[in-house]
This record gives sequence, structure tokens and C-alpha cells, in this order.
Amino acid sequence: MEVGRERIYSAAELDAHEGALIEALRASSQQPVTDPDEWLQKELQRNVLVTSVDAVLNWSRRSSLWPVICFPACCAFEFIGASASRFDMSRFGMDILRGSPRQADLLITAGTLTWKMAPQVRRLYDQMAEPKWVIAMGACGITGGIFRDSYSVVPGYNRIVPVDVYVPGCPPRPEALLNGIEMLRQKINARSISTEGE
Amino acid sequence: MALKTEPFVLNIGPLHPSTHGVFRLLATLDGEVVIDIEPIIGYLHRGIEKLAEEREYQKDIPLCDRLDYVAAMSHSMAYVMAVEKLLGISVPERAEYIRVIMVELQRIASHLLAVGSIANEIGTFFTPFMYMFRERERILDLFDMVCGQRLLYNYMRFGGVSHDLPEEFIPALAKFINQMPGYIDEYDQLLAENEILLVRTKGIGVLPPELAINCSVSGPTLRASGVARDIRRCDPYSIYDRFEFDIPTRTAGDCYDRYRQRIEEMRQSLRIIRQAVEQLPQGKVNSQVPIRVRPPQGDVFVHVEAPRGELGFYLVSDGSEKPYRFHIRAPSLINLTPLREMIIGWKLADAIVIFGSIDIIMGEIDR
Amino acid sequence: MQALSFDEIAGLISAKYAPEMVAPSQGSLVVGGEHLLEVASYLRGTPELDFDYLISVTAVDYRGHFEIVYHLTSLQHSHSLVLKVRCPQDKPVMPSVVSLWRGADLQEREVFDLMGVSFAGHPNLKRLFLWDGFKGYPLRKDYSSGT
Amino acid sequence: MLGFERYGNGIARGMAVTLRNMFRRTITTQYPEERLNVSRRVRGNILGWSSEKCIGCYTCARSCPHGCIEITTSSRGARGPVAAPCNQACPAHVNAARYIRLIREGKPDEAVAVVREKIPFPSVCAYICAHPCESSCTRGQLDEPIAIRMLKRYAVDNDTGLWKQRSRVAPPSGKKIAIVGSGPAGLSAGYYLSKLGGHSVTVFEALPEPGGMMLVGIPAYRLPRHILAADIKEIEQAGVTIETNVQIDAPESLLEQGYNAVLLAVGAHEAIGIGVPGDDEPGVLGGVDFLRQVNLGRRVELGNRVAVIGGGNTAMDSARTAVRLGAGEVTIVYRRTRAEMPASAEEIEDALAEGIKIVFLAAPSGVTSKEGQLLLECLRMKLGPEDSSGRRRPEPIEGSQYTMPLDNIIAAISQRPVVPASFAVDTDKSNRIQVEKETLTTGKKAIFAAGDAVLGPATVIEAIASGRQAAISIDKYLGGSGDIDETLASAEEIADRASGPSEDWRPGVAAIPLGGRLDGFDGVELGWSRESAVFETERCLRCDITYNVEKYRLNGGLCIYCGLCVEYCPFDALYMSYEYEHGWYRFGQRLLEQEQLLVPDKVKPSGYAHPEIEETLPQQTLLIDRD
Amino acid sequence: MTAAGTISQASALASDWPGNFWLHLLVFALIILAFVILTVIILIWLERRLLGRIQVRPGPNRAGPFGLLQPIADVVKILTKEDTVPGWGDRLVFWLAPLVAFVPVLLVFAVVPFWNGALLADLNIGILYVLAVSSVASVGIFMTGWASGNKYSLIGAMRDIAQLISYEIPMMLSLAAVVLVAGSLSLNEIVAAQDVPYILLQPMGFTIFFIAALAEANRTPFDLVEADSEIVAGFNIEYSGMKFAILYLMEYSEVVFIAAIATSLFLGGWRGPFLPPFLWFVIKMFAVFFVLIWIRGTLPRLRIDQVMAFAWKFLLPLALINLVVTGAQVVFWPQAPYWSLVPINVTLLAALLLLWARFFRLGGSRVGI
Repeated sequence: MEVGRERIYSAAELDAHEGALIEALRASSQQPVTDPDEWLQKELQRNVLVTSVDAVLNWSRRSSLWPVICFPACCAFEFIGASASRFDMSRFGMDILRGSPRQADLLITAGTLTWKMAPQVRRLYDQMAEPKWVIAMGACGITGGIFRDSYSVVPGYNRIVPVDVYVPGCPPRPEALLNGIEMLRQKINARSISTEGE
Repeated sequence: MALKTEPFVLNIGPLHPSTHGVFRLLATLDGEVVIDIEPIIGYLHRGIEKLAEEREYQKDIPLCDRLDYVAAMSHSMAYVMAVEKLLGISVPERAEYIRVIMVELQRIASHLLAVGSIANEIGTFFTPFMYMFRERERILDLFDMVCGQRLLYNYMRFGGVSHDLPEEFIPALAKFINQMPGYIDEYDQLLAENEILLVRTKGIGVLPPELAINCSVSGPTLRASGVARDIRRCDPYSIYDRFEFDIPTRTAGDCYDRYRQRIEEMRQSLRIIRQAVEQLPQGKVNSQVPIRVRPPQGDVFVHVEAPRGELGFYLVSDGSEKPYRFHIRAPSLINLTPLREMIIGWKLADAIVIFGSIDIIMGEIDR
Repeated sequence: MQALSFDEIAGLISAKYAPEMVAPSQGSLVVGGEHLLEVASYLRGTPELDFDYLISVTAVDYRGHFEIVYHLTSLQHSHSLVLKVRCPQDKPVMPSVVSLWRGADLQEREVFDLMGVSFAGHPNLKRLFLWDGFKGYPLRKDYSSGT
Repeated sequence: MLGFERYGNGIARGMAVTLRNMFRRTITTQYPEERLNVSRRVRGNILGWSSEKCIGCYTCARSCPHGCIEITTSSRGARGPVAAPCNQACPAHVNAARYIRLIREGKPDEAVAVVREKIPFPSVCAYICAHPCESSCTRGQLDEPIAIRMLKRYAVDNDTGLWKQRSRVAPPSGKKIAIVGSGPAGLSAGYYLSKLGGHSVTVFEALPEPGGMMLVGIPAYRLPRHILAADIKEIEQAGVTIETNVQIDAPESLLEQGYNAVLLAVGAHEAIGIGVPGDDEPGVLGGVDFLRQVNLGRRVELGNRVAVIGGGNTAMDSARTAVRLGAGEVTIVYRRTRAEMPASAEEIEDALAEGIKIVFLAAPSGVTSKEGQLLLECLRMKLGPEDSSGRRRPEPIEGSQYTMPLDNIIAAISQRPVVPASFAVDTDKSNRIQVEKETLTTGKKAIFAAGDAVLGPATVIEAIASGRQAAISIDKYLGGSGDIDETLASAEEIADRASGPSEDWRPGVAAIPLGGRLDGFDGVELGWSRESAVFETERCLRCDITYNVEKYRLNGGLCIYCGLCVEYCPFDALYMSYEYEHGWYRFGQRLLEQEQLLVPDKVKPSGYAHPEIEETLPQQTLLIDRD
Repeated sequence: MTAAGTISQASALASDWPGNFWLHLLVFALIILAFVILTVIILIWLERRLLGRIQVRPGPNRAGPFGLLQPIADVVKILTKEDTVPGWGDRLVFWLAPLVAFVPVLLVFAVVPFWNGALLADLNIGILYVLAVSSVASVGIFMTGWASGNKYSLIGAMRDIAQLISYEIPMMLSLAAVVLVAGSLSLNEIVAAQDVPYILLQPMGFTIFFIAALAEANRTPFDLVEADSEIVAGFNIEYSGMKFAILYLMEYSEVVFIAAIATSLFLGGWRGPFLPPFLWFVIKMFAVFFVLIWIRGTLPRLRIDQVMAFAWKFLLPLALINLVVTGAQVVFWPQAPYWSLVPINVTLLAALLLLWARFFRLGGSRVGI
């Protein structure tokens, strides 16, 4: 069964295509995306009564945050550590790690993002169904951390995707990640469907 | 009569549950059978070599931790040894012992993760993985105690280590090394004879020794193919010549052997730690080397046995406070060389297991 | 089965090759680029040398010329050797040793990607870490990451 | 090709394991309700900064691998100066930190005045001081200590005599003091007693020239004779009379001659032998004896192959002198390794540069003579555990004897004082005069002792300090105030420093070329230019001044908690603490300004790089302890 | 076995309980819907908690007491999530697939007796109906795989079809043996006939059924359809929102369904002393759940060719032998007492398993490329 892969795809074409994607994204992401939490401040000020529908929705959403698998680097092991027995993220209903972005609610950016990886992460984020949240985990996720000066590293995930919660650390200890998740849960709790989509 | 089939390309990764990070495997499948693969890497290329050349020697220690974030101790130790060789300084006895204890603990932690991942890729629902993480957490606790971090330790320094062991360390370590063999037995009970695991790993992804040597494969992957090359034995560094331990090897070179090999190495590491704790001398833990150093001109190559294989640091100094050239011989990268030969012809599910059994860490591959 | 010291290896080599092809220097053999394959196959093929394991291949940019460094070892004799090959910056082409040691495959690609030294005869020489369209070779000393 | 040869036994065992684990206690920490006491050294999410301790030296900002810390300082409200480590380490307490700043401002003469406040031998110290200040220099922990001696040398080389303007001379007191020995201790004591005590001082020297060990122990290529002569001339101008070629046998006789007090500063001029069989063979010389002969201009015959035993400065001097006398092959034999060598690093470098071989880890075990040729038998050593001095003790390796054929052996192991029995003072087993620690009085009335005679073989600066101490003590004894301090330099204004000390290394020290060096005894080391000196002063951290830190800012999003800043802070002004509740919602929210870097009493610092706190912190709760 | 028949007659509910035909239909439709959904929710909770315990951690415990509300939170969240349809997929099929997959599973419960006679329709071809209808779900799964336009989901769907076709046969044969013993195709009758649970009379049949059912429900070690480590999420990779909820529900309903069938056919269904029959039914189902979860927490996954080999080479011959033996027993020794049949059949099981295990070889070799 002699089948050359040339018949199916051309390696050179694939590489060129990927390279073009990366360069385009790189050119368009020179500025950070604004953090999607302007409403949070407003909400707290307006002190809108959270309706019972909101209450149920927010409860269900914050109680069942399914993270998508996005484990580029070091922080992945603290993320896994947080979901392993010692810290057991599943207590918060986060034990279902979805490989498919369609079913996930939460993108935890566990690791350094390189420009080569950036289109994939952007695509992963785009594929996630609303409502979706992003936690920037670790120094690399926030600002690029120790690799900020590198030629191939994206200085922070918020160049590519809007980030909801930043968890500092390198890598953050599982407790810190859990705290970040707790912060996200509080943030979700302040949502209202009447303002959704704004 | 053969069916007329048409191959198709499956893009595995870069974000995939079993790629140990961001690895992309462009697999050409004929049904379930992999007929061609092309590994594409670089999704975690952070330019560590360049960054290290732009930074001073001591600031590169945190970078070295981040090379192989599962075995940070081994990597920073190798780097520190290379700089020490350049500087021509010696390390106090106690520091050498502490280093050996740390590195061997790190090897256990890393192998635990590797074996757990293999089990995961075979399809257990995280159970062995969780058990191994449970014991890994204990090792992390010990590291945490010593240097205050769980993953990236920044513990090695030129001429020693940054801190002495805290007083509660040795009792906790003793307890750990007494309990750990029991846990390893439990893993064996859970996995070693499991028929499903056997049919999924035995005879699968065989790496013949000749190919392994030709492809410069190293570490447990090489030893599982029957080649007894371990830097701790064939080019002893630090104080490994003082300990009694075996270099376990296996013969078949299949996935099962690579898994068993790591279990055996954990037992040997425990043996080394036990001896090191017994012999641990008192004294200083570092030899007061200034923070910034300027090694004399020259080049140096230091290789150590990291959990994933032969880890080498090639440093060139031009006499300034920054390394002129900082090259890492990353075992994971080179262990990928025979991947195509190992995978082709097996099913998609096997491909994942074979890939997992090599045990790679993308941070080290892409650097 | 005797491990040879560097001087003995150097002696064997200089007995066979002219000094402009191979010259021992500071614990390493400096090989002329065009003779690399010949010397390497001698090192690999001779039973008393038997350098069957290529530990590492890397390159250093010495501003003006590149130096490709090969670390070899013999599993049987457990002696090792460093080969250094210089190539000029304006014509960075080297013969590939993949035909002798497959282990050089990814490492030569790495050198090609980051240092811009191409290896003639490499089966699949393309960028390894960086993407198509990346400008420059980051590990060269004249590379600046400023965009 | 496998199947179920074992009838599912493996599966059953696996099922048993999982079932067993189902009934185990869970190991989960119920964070956030339950918190473990994490490591006592945790590198946590909080960086604490103490404005009390921080002096604005920028070490933290420099040690950060990727620049998370931003810091700006100014002199507004700066506090200080306090005693810097260099100042404290100097036996005579010369304020090095201050004269370094004066040199930076382009005032070398003021700098000399600062030196002169404490020692009367600025030039001698500028050439050959063993500089304990540099060993304790804070910058030395970072990279290389400030070249304090070289800076002093630059100041001395460019002195204009400004110090004399504020110099104070005490009125004559009418008391007479005799000093035995014109070494650094004797001359310093004499200088201060004469200038600031107003006493009439006479120094008696047995050798034909004054200077003591500075003259006969230190080769001229390190301390050119005119430098020494100039310093002694200043002392003579202060009123000290020096009588050479006078051997004093009994101090009591001086008292009888009308002197009110006698100071014995006879030094340590007797070499200690190797202490092995055959160390009295002809051709075996004592280190100081050899140097004395050479320095007094007497002819010493050396063969071609010379071995010097020992690893101190005397050994280096002897070896380098031997080279200059024409010995072709000079070897230093030392029983430990280079790291343990007491000789200063520059001397070792110079010795190696001059072609001297050093054999480490070898100790002599015997000397035999054969046909006019000496055979030095050596044992190889290995380093054992550390001894009380913190150096690793050498242990002989059995059966590792080897011999070296030699023409001369110079035993430069150590020296001891020569105290004639006629002095009739108490001495200890290494022949040091026993004195009371504070007052330096011997058992006899009006007889004091100072310098190497008391200390054993020590450095010039220690001898000077000892001389100062003796001067104070004698002045008080004679009814004076004992105040020998004077202010010679003008008052200081602290200059602004916005960007911290320079990151450069020490500039190189020029020396006369190797070729010309070995023929004579010219001074090897050349001084610094103004540029080099100022360049060097920029490196000083100014540990004695607490600058006002205007801005201290940490980028919490960039920080990787590597702990290097905390570890490297020379003043323990930084610490880490543990708390994990530090996530935030907005990018850039965590640029921690000075105020947010918490004040020390609010947070529990972790023991990371602060071992002194570790004891008080709770024990770590381990997973191991939980089952 | 007329004694069994008398029990069935005595305590049975009327066939149109609680009233007329329409009321009966309505009530049971509601009961089935509520039962399935409730059981699924409890099953999900139980699975997550038990897997947690196996992995020495507590599992979900924050949403509600003991985390009991966790599945409800999941459901509400999934239902309110954005519903995405991949642009390159087959829209209509994509929409229909979850329904096609889920409805048959629900339909199966029409013939499952919760109580003596308490079932929607006591079909006299009950088992045939079960087998026929449950197979339709696979069509739905294949539709998901196809319509998603994703290679992973297609691979998953192909695996499912292959697996289903293979395991249908041993399953059918093992059920045939039960039918032979019980002498009826109606599930309620079969339950009523179990004076001794058929797991004892039919140990071989149960073993084969259980393994085949694991494969049918895509449970470990046969969960190749959504093999996380290989094909990410398998057939449902492109689904989100409500449609994913239905697929998720379908997966667990299948588990409930196999547990219900296993309970009815082998574990004596609603029969049991002291407790009300419905409770017995539930308890037995949960026992099956426990074993399923336990297996999931322990075993690795087989490879597709091994799965197929296992069905055709291992289960199928054994199922045939079992059918022949059972037929022989029924024909030649119809009045055999239980105390003699049980040991004979258990011994037979052991002997056959040992024999087969000796000669059976799993695992394909490398394909030459």
C-alpha cells in the first residue's frame, strides 16, 4: 500500500499557509484586547436587582465551568495539579476537561503563548460557544513573563483573546488558580442576561 | 479482494489532550492505520537560547528551570555544573549530596508523570494518573519545603545550592522513601499485568537498539531497547560514583518496556536517595560565589542523565558576564527522531501510546 | 575494547589525514568543511574508534564564521570526541551527516532554523521551530528582535 | 499477539486496587476553606519591601532576570552616613565609603585627608594593604568588590597635601616616650603620640633603616622604597625621632634613661621551619629571613630550582623574589587548594603570570640532601571535612609520596616574634607578648607592646590599628585625653544618584610588562588614571547612605517569583510572603507602587532567604503527614 | 415454570393501570421521561463522586448538598449555551442527529417493567423491540459524526457503527438464551419467571451480555467512540448547547438502559423481598451502575481492532455455545432443579472462559507500509 503523502497535501504549501496566518495575526495584535469587564463596574454601581432567572443561570454557569484543554507549557502542570486529588478542582464542578472547545466554558491559558501558537489559540477561543471566559494563568499568560523579550513570544494572552481574570505566579500555585476561579465565579455571579451581549 | 481505500490526513494537535503540550502530528491515515506522520514542532519555541545569551549567567537559572518544567532540578543542575566547570570552582560536599537527592527526587516525580500519562493515553480515566500525582505532590511538598516553589525551583546556584535543607526535611524525606516502594507496588498491581494494558503496549512501537543508537536516542527510551547507556554510570558526574545502583535495561524496546523501565528507574532512584541521606555530611551548602560571574574564555560541554535522557549544555564563554553561546542538547527533541519508524503501520490509538511512551516535554523540545 | 584518550585519537587521525584536513586543537578536532563526511565516516567506521553515537550537533556564530560542533561518543569504547568545523558566514553550507548518524536529523534542522546554516544532503531541511516567513536567524549574533 | 493467558487476573487485581482506594481517606485540601501551612520558605505572591532597610542600591532591580522592578532614588531626605561594611572591616576604621565618593567628585586630596584621619601610612596602605575592606565589600557579594586599595592609590598618587590645612598639632606635654621598632605599629603610635599627644617620641630601630616589616618583609616591586620613605618622612616631620642601628635589650633601661613610657613593637621576624625531618639542611631558608636579606640589599645565592612551602603572602613574595633573583624554576607547594589559599588573589595571579608553578594538595614530609642537591619528599593530600576555620582540612593520602629534586627550599609557612629574654615580658607559646587586650599594657609598669609582637604575623593595617590603640593607651597613661582623632576632610553633602551604581566590572590594573618585570625590583603595579578611578567609584553601592527611594514599583504581572531579588538584597529589605488571593480583573492592575508593597508589620514574611524568621513560622503541613 | 407465571398474575398491575389507555400512556410517558432524566442526573452525580472516591478525592461537592445539584447546574448551563453549527457541516443532519440518537434510547424504556406490570407497553416481543430500537441510536451517532464535518467525529462515528454491529450479535445471542429459559419475549414475563435471578442460571449469558452492553453503551474499556486521548471528544466534538445536552443525555440514558435491561433480564428485575418492587428495581440498577463506574475508574481502553476481535472471536463463539447448551438444557432437562443447574452452568462458564482465554489472541500486528 504505497501512498505518498504528496498526493494528499503539499508540505510546502501547508507551511506557507501557516506562516502567512501567523504573520497576519502578529501584525494585527500589536495592542492588547480590552478587558471585557467594563460592565462589572457599572453593574455594581447600578446595583440592579439580580432576577431569579439570573440567579439560576449564574449559579449554574459558575457551578459548572468546564475548562477546555489548552496546555502549552509549565502552568499546565499546576493546572493538572489543581485538578488532581490534592486540590481537586472537580469540587467546583470542573472535573470535566473538554477536549472540544465547543462544549467548554473556560479557557485557562496554562503556559507561554508563542506567535506560532497564537492562531490556534485564537481559533480555539473562537470555537468556544458563548458564554465563555478566559483566565490568564501565570506571568507568561499575563505579560509574557520571563520570555517577554523573546522574538517568538506573545506578550500576554490578551493580545489575542479578551481575558477575564489574571492569576499571577510562575506558575501560580493551585491555590492561586483556585482563587482565580473563585474570582471568576464572583464575576459570573454579577452578570445579568439583560446586559448580556453588550 | 482488497477494498479500494483512500487515505486522509488527520491533524493531531497542537492542542490535543495527548500531545503533552503543543505538539502537532500530521498523520496520514488509511482508515485507522497510520501510514505516514510528520511531526511539526515549534509551538512553544520561546527562544530560550537567545534569551540566555542576552542575560547574565545567574539569570539563566530560572530559564533553565523552564526548559523541562517537569524536571526543573535536573536542568538547572546541568546548567550550573556547566558554569562551574567554566569557572573552575568546586562544590561543597553537602551541596553535592543535596543536589543528588533533589535530582533523584525529581527523576521520580518526572517518571511518575510519564507513567501516569502513558496510562492516560491508553485510556484509563485518570485513575493511575491521579495516584501518581498523589505521590508526585509529596515530592513537590519536599521541594516546596526546601525552596518555596512547587514546580520551578530556582534552587541550584553556582558553587552549591541556594539554601540548606530545613530541619523538617530529612524526617519527611525518610518517611517518603519508606512509603514510596509500597506505592510503586500498588501501581504495578493496578497496571503491570492488566491484560488490556498488555495488549495495548506489548510489542507495540518497537524501537530496535541499532536504530535507537543511530538516532541518538537516550534515557529510559534507549535503555528500554537494551542499551545500557546512563551518563551517571558511563561518565559519572557529581558524586554518582559513590552510590550503589543498577542501570536497569529491558530488551524488547516496546511501549510496555518503556513503561516498565521507568518504574524500575524509580526504584533505583529511591535506592540512591536512601544512600545519599545516610551519607549526607554536615557543612556549607554553597561556596560563596559572587552573584555575577565572568567565566574565562572557552567552551564546555556538560551532560547529565536527566529523567528524559542525556541532557547536555554546551556553553561558550567570551569572558563576559553573559554566555556567548548557550546550547541545550535536549533529550526529548532527539528522542523524536525515530518517531516515524516507530509509529508507521500502527493504528491511530497506538500512535498516541507510542508517542506518549517516549515521554517528551515540549518546553525542552522547542526551547 | 580500550577507551582511547584524545591524544591517541588525534594521533590516529593525523596519521591518516593531512593537517589541513584535520587538526587537533584544544581537546577537539578541527575539520575542514569539505572533508567532514570523509573524516566522519572514518571515525564511525573504524573498529578501534567506532564513534557510533552522535551526542549533539550545534553551531556557534563567531562573527565572521560559524563553527559547527559535533560531540561524538562510542558506546562500546566509551571514549568521546569533539569535532569542530568552520564555515564562512557568507557561504553557510555544510555537508549533512544524517547519512551517518540519523540523530543529526532534527539537530541539523534546528541549526538551519536558528542559525541559518544549511546542510547539503539533508533529507528534509526546513524550518523546525519557527514559521515560514520568519525573517532572520535568531541565534546569529547580528540578529535583533526589534520589530 | 497477546490475550488473556492469565484469565483476567491483572484486571481483577487492578479492580481490587481501585476498590481499596475508594475507601481511603481523601487527600484533598478543601481550599479555600482549609488552608495548609505551605512551605516556610514559600516564594509567595506578595513581595514585601521595607523602606526602613532599603538604601536604594538597585541590586534588586539588577538581579531581576527580566526587569520587573523599577526604582528611582534621590538624595532628598537621604539618611546617613552610617558605618559601611568596609569601614567596619578596616582594623583602623578608615572610612573607605566616604573617600570613594570624594574621588568620584574629583577630590583625591580630600580623599587622602579622609585616609589620614585614621592612618599615618596612606601611601604604604595604598600599595600593599591586605584590604580586609574589600573582602567585606557588599559589592563583592554581587560581582567584584570595589577596588578600594587601588582607589586609595589613585588618591595618594594625586595628593596635593590638602590635609595639612586642617591638621592639628597638640602643645608639647613634656613627656618622653621610647618606641622599640620602627615598623608600622611603632611609627603609627609614635606619630599620634607626637602630633596629637604632644609627647616627645624616639623610635629605636635595630636595622640600618626604618620601616620594619614594610621594609624588610615586602619586596620593593610591591612597595617602592621612595613611597615608604615619603610616609616615614611625614612622620618624622610630625616630631618623631628615629634612631637606627640601635639594639634595645631591656626596656627597663630606657625607663631609667628618663623615658616615661616604652612601647615594644618589635614585629615578627623569625621564620617557622617546615617541621619535617631535614628542615635544617643547608639550602633550606626561612621565608622572612630570605626576604630580609634581599631587601637589605645583601646577596643571596639561589640555585635554579626553588620550592616555596606555604600559601600565604610571604610565600608569594618569596617566590616572586626568587624569580627576580634568577631562579629558573620556582614552585609553590601548598597543602590545600587554591580556594583555601590565604594569599590575596592578585598576588596569586601575578605569581602565576610570572611563571611560578603552584602544586596544590601536597605537603612536605621530609628533606634529604644528596650531593649538594635537596630532595623534597611530598605527600599528596585530599580535602577532608571542614575545620573550625571553615576551611577544609587536608588529609594525607597514604602511600602517595613523591620527591622533587631542588636547589633551595624556602619555608614560608609562618613567622613569629623574636622577643629577647632580656625584655622579661610574658610571652605565649608562639612567642607573642602577652598584653591586656584593651590597653596593650604588659605586666610591667609603663611598658606597652603593639604590632606583630602582640598579634603574631599580621598585616600592615592591623599593625597600624594596634599602634593607634597603643597611642591612645599610652597617652591616657601619661595623663592625656587619649583623643587621637582629627578631622582633616571637609563636611560632606550627599550627591544625588538617580540610576544606581554602574553595572560594570573593575577596570583592569595596568602593570609593567612581564618582560621587564623579572629583571629588577621596580614597582609592578601602575596606578589608575582619573577615568579608571571615577569609573570604579561609580560601582560603589554606598552602603552607608540610605537614599530616599522615590519610586519603587513592581510589575506583578511580569514577576515570576524566582526570589532572586530577595536573595540578593544585601540589606534584607525585601521579603516574600504567602497568600494566594492575588488574582485581578484588569490588565495592568498590578503595577505595585511603593505603598502597595506592603509594610512589614502587616504581613507574615516567609523564610525565603530569611532564615532568621524561619524558626518563628508554623511548621509545614505535609501531605505525608496527612495519611 | 408455571410457578413464575402465577406470581406474575397475582401481583401484576392491570395492563391499563391507572385508568384507560390514554391516561396509561400519558402517565407512563411521564414516568419514563422523569425516571430516565432523574436517573441520568443521579448517575452523573454518582459517577463523578465515585470516580472521585476511586481517585482519593471527594468529587463535586459545592453545588448543593454533597454536590447533588451539580448535574442540574451542568444541564442548565449547557442548555443556555450558544448553539453552534459548523459552517462546513451538513446542517439538517446536524440538527436531526441528536434526536435520532436520543429518542430510541428513550423508547426502549417503554417495555422495561418498573413493577410487576408497570410498564408502558407489555409487548410480547419485548426483547426484539429493545434490540431493534436501541440499534437506531447508532444511526443517530453516525449522523452526528457525518454532519459535523470533522475528521475526529467521523472516526468516532465509524468506530461506533463497527462496534455496534459487532456486539449486537453476541448480545442478541445471549438474550436469546434468556428467552429460551424464560420462555417469553416479554420483559415483564421474563422478570416474573426469575425465581432465581438469571445471572445464576445464565452466568455465561450475563457475562456476554454485560460485556456487549458495555460496548453498546460505549463505556470503558470500549469507549472508543469518544476516546479522549485519541480522537478528543469523538462524535460529539462539534456539538454545543442544547444539542450537546441531548447527546450527553443520550450517552447516559444508554447506560441507564443497559442497567435496566440487565436488571430485568438477569438480576430479577423488580423482584425481591421486603422492599417494594420499584425500589428493588432501582437498587439493582444502581448496583449495575456501581460496577460500570468501577470499571471506568480502573480499566484502560482497547484498540478498535481488538474490540472487533474480542466480539467476533471471543464473545460470538461463547454466545453460540451458551445458546446451544441452554437450548439443550431447556429441551432435554426442562424440569431441572435450580440447585443443580446453577453449579453446572457456573462450572461451564468457568471452563469455557478458561478454555477460550487459553487460545484466544487479541491484538493485531503492525501493518506493513
